[in-house]
Amino acid sequence: MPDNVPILSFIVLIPLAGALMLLLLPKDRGRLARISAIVFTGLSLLFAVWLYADYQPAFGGAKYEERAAWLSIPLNLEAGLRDQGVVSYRLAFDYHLGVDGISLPLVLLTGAVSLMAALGSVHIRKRRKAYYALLLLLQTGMYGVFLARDAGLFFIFFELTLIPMFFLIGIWGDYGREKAANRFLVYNGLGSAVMLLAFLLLVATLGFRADETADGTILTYSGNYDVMLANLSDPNAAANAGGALSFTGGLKWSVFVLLLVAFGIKVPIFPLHAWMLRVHAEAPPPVVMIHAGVLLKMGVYGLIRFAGFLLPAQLEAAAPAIAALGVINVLYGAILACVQKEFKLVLAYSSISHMGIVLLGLASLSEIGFAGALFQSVSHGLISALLFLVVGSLQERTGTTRLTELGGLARSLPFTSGILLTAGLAALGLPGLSGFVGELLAFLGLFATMRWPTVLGVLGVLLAAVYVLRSVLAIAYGPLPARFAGLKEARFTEALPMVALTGLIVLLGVYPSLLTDLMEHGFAGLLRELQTRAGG
Amino acid sequence: MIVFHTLTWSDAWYLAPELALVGFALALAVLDLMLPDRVNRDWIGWGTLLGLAVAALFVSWHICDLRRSELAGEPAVRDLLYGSYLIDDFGNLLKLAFLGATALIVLASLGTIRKDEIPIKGEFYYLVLPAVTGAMMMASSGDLITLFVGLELLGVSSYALVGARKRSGLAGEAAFKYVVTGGTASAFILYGMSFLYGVTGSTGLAGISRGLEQAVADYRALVYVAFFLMIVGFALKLALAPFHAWAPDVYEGAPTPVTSFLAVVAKGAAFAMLYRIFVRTVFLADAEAAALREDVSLALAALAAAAIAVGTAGALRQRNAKRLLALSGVANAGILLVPLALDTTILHASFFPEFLYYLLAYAFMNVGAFAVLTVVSRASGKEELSAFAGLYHRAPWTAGAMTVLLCSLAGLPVTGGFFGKLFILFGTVQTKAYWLGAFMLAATAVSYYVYFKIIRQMYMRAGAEEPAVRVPVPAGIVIWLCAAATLALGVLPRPVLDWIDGLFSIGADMLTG
Amino acid sequence: MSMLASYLTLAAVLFCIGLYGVLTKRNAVVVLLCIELMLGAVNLNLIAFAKYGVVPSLAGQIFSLFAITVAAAEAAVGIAVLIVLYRSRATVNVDEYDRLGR
Amino acid sequence: MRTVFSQYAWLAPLFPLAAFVVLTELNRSLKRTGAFIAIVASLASLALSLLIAFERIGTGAEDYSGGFAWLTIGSVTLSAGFEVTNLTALMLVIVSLVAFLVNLYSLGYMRDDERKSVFYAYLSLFACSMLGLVLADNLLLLYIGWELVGVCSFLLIGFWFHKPEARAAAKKAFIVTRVGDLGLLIAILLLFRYMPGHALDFVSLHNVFDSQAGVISTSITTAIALLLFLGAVGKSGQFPLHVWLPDAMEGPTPVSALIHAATMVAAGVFLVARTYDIFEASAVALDTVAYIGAFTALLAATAALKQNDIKRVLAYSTVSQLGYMMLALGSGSWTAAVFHLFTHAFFKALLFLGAGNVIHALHTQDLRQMGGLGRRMKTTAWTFGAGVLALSGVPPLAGFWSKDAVLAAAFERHPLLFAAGIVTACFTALYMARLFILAFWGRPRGDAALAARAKEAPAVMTAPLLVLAALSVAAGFVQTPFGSWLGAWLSGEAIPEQAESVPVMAASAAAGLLGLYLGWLLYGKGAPKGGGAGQTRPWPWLVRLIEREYYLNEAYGYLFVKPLQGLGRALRLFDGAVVGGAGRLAAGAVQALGRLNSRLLSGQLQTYGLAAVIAAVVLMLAIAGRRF
Repeated sequence: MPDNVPILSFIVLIPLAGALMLLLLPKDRGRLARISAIVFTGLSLLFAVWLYADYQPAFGGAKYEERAAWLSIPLNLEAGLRDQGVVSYRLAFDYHLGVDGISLPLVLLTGAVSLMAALGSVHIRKRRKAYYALLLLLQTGMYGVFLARDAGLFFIFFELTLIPMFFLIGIWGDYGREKAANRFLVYNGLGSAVMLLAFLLLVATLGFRADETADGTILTYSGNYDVMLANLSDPNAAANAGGALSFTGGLKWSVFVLLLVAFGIKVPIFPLHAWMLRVHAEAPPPVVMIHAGVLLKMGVYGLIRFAGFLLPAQLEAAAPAIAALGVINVLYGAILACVQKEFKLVLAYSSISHMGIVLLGLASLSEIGFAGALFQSVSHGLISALLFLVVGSLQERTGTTRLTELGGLARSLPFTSGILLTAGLAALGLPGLSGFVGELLAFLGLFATMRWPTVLGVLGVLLAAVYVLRSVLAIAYGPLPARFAGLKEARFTEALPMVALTGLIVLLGVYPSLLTDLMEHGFAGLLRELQTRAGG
Repeated sequence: MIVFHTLTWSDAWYLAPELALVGFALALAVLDLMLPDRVNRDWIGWGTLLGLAVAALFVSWHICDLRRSELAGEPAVRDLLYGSYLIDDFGNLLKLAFLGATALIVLASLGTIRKDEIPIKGEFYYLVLPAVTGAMMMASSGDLITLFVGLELLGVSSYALVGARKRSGLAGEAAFKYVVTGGTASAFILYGMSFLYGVTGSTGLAGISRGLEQAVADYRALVYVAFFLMIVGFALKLALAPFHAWAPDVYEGAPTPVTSFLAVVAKGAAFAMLYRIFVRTVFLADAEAAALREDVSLALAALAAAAIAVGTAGALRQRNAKRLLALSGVANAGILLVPLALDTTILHASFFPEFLYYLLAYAFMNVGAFAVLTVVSRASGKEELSAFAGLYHRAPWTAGAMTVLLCSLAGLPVTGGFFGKLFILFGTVQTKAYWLGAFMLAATAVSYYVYFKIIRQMYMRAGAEEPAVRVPVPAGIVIWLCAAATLALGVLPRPVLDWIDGLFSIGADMLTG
Repeated sequence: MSMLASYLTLAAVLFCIGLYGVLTKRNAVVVLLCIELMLGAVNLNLIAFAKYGVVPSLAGQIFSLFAITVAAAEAAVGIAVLIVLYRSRATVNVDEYDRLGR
Repeated sequence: MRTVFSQYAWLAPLFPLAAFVVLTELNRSLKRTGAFIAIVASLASLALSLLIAFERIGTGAEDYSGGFAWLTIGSVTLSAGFEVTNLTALMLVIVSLVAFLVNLYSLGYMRDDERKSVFYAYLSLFACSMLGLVLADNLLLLYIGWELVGVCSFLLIGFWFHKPEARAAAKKAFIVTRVGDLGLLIAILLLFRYMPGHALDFVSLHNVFDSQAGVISTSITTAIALLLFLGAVGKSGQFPLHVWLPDAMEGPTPVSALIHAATMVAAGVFLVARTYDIFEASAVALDTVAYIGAFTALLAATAALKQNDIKRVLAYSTVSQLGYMMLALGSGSWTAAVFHLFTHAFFKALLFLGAGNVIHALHTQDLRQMGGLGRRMKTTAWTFGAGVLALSGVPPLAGFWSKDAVLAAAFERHPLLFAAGIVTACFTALYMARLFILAFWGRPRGDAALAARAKEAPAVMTAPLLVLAALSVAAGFVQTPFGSWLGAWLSGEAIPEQAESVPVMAASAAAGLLGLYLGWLLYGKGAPKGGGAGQTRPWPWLVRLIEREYYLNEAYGYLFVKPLQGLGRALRLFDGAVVGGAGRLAAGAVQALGRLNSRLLSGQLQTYGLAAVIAAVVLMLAIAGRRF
């Protein structure tokens, strides 16, 4: 790749450009809007794949870093500071994009799921222009979250996903859409607020930097992630900070808890999950594909990126608690998924259960566990996207997703049912499909330190079989109600993403190194911190 | 000791903005009387705009003038009449903000207010001028007397403006409520001022500042009484909870442009006065008065928190768009108060940029939002939230602009509202006022719900069948100007803040004179 | 100093009476009058401080002159507003001015 | 001798995999040729397996293994590879042979099914997974194959998905075996944790547990062994997880023959045999295996006595025979277990396929509707008879020799185990006699017209029977007490002649013959002419207990399903009331503040003033309280 291509910016901004372009289209050109949205989505994905092909784990992502000073806000430099030789005193947020072994898999996931969701939006009939514009805007937010290397930028992208989602749920959802949209907004808004507080605390402590220059001292509060990391490992940072807030234990714990809550809402961690049930149930299926497929992973990513890397001591100390939360998530979600009557709710609780395994991986504090958490995130993203793709097809044809009203669809919709069955098997962790690898790695990682939580987590895998089979078989197997006899099999535009996602799930299940090799060195910094702590 | 400073011609030059406004007000009043009835009184409006522009020009001139002196190493402040009137960057920046906001409001009301509703259209326009003059005096005074006169000038003019919809009983009721509340607030402030004068023997802020320490030592109780009374008075003026109850009623009854004026300019001016008095007297006090400063800060912080909480929670239940915006104004007043309630340390002295930046953002988003409300309620004949139903279908561009404005009110990036809040929040973190920051953030989350109620109406409710909303050109310009400015403030706050930072410094602009 | 104290006390009492009146009187005119009473109390305060204060000065008297003028203006506007209101409501009963906020 | 073919062993699972891929991709367009693709693929696997086996029989060939790194994370590498030993070579032959025969047989059995190509796709996938499981060089890969065969079993049980019973049976099979799979998974986690270098391959396992005793503590070893065994219990239908296997008969009969008789269910036995070093390191584990095996054998044999569904009888028989294998394993003779696995694969597949012919002819599985088929379906009857005799342990058929090996091992271990084995042998002969008599002797009892039309199955369905019958008769001679060639070949150690086992042999033969005789007495000679319906039966409660399969399904319903549902409902309430309630409470608090505010905003100016004054007083008191 030519070195000077700002590939990360391309990935982030192409969808935004697409969204703006869509706004200029006339209202009635829905088909054109759809096609251009797919083209823009595909273009972004293309760049992401290019990045994947070019990325070399051994060298990390330094080569792709893009950085531009964006906000550099003067803080009032009063006499007291001037006397100390300070010439500049600022609060800085940069436009800083970067990629590493942790974000790249999620970027790829975003691209894949977004494209499939765009393709799978064929059922969306009303206000297509707006729909696809919002879908593109959402993508910019998601890519941005995974690529931002500045706390402020991260937050902005994080929030940028909020508004499109609100509209996508609220306009194109089911009957309870407005309520769902509201709940989504308020919970996530609260999460963002908490995150912002945590970030500002980080900026005010870890982000503080004093640079001596020829003219005098330059004091900067920076949201830059690299600065924070550098300060973290620099024992003199506290001394340099002068009168700034020192990052003491209590403050660190506060920040950690705040981050846990903020991202825990997104993940979601029990008991912060109430909002996502309604979103799963009410949002249009392609939007849920993105929601369950990518948005939940933003929480995981945030936890790793900020709570993990910046607060390793707290992560270490809180590992048992995180493991406990993980176990609760796994079992609570699984048991509740076993008694739901609405397929979408089964999937919602199943998401909770699966995200619990991610937490278990994080709690392992080992490379294999972290890799498992990340792998599970990607895998769950693909699987839930596939499941909701199928849900979208079924809903369009049968008008219902209630388990009691469905049945025997394998007869009238053999292809779709086959895909559903495959996705279900992937969700219950069948080896050879991607779900297994993530679970296995997480368990392998966690078992070394915490035996019983792992065993309980494994129990969740059993329950996964129960709820998946219960619901999938209720839909696909059994006698076919007469009114579903004449259903039409999936169109090409629906079948294509189904096959593609299935292919990805199988590919990752059979040859997980495609993804795990990327993660190599991704966690190196965090592991080093954890090890020095263990050593000292 | 007593030296009488009289007004000289050169002093008059410094008063040029205010004088210009007064001049225009008088001229327009006379013109309004002489013009025959059939002449469209919109001309008076354009005249008002011209007056505002001229005043703004003078203010800009002053800013450049001060900048020149500063670069030349001279004091960057002019004081008139023994320090009772100050031309400094604090005042000038705020004056520009007031003038700009007023101009936008007047522009938006051109073409939207109807003669059958406001029979005194001419007065309606030119009464704005003395009101702004009052606001400018409040921003620029260094003496309790001038501050009070400015306050009352603004107050009396706006009482009349509130009642401009003469034939509506609601407008009269609103005006009456405003008169009573405003009068009571003035009485409280004045009563507090009298004690401040009594214990220090001076009505000049500089004199008070000099005498305060001794006064605290000798008459602690009286000083406390003075500040307590003033805080109560300002809380009433600023509609800080639980002194806010009048605001929704008055905002609802007033014509929408006036509501917008009250929410932005009148509130901003009250803040200017609060800053003038408090920063100059207690803010940087130490030794004996340090405890006083702490208490005042705490009282202000508590009021801010209460305002944020009550404003946000109250707005949740409002169905009337104007009342909703009024309560949102209560919450925003709380936020604007936060910087003043924070400690000033060596690393945190940015209270004024924090305040001003948010005030600017608040001005744009509020003026814009009220302009949209004017347009929408004109089309549907109601001011309920449901007036916005299906706006996306009826006026997509206006709906888009309103979305930007509401996102800014809710504090979503990348808008001026977001950035302003972020800046203030960073201040709370820097000064370890975590609880206040947390409070702001929690309220922000709730406020998403509040503002998205309107967004929901615009995008998710039927309205496709209703006729398109006609947006008068001036109002359209204002709406889009506000939306664009809101976005610009969010995306690129740096130029504005660099500019403020280049001009303003606490030492020069708030503590001299 | 006892002189000052008694003036201050008187002013405080007047102020409180005014406030009480604003809060309780049902007649709108009386309410407006009570505001004037509060302002009057302040003037008394100012004059007392100007004469018997810690640092007696002319400023207080000047202040009170301004305050009186301003109060007059305010009262004028207040009454004007009340008249407009009375025309549309035909009542001066403050209790009945509650159509806003419903 | 150089291992020429062993290095290509990895191709064995790939042939059927290729067939699976082709069949799923081209499913619509391959109505007829699909089956042939699958058959050719299985034939290729069979050929390769035979070549490998013959190559290894020749001389004491080296074990061959090869593989690649599947997944590398930091310092940990999970590899995927294959290993050819004599045991795996034998299993390869068994699996690919039975798979081929069943593929062939299905050509006739499934001829009219419209989803034939799907059926063949599933069969191919199964063959692939099973061969992969067998060839795996480490536990993780074995686990992958293990799960995949489970899924194929699930898919094939539910092949006729429109039948609610098939749906329920498929679900049950998957979930119940998954319970065992969890044991296996946790065992793998334990091994990963405790094995030096996180090694999971069988060579390292052998080295660690066989020669480096003490590297892993006894308690951990026991835990690992028991958990591995839990996996085997689930897969091989051992008590208490055997309940899925009888229900699994909802699947097409060839599937039952292949998966639920010959191959997949034996995977548990294979697993224990493959990791036998771990079991040998723990006496507790061995005992558990032995007693569970013996108990299962006995329990299932009794349950088989009163089943009226021909396939259910055979299913319980399978469970019982798998119990035998476990018994052998637990008694310390894994070669005996594998030997029994070997012979059982043939005669049980034979019996199922024979039953398939019967079902194909009569369209019923109910024994009470059968009878007198011997005359109309001669080949089936004769081959089936051979299978019955082999299973009953009549010398010198294959079943006799292998069962004798098992009983001999049990005899050495503990008399109780031996006794259970002997009784089971007797019951086995008894229920097989009942089955054979009810199906083939006497007069037709069911739909006369249908019975009259019943005719022998086509050649494609009888040919596999003949092959299997031949093997059932002759396969036992590879290991007799007088020349244990198989045992020596498998274990690589010379096994001395076991002359002292003559009494055991006698007892075993006697038990088998006694069972057959009893069967003839009860159902052949002594059967009431009316069909046995009106007869008063001794011990009605016992009969009912056996008929209802010891009420285990009901017990599990009350023990696991109901509590889970109850817990789920309770949690649903909790989720709504507490978790949702907390959110509502917070929202309610904010709303309450808003409501308070609305109450305040009554329009009464003086109320506003009062509120302000109260607030002012509070503020004043607060300040005063702070400072004065």
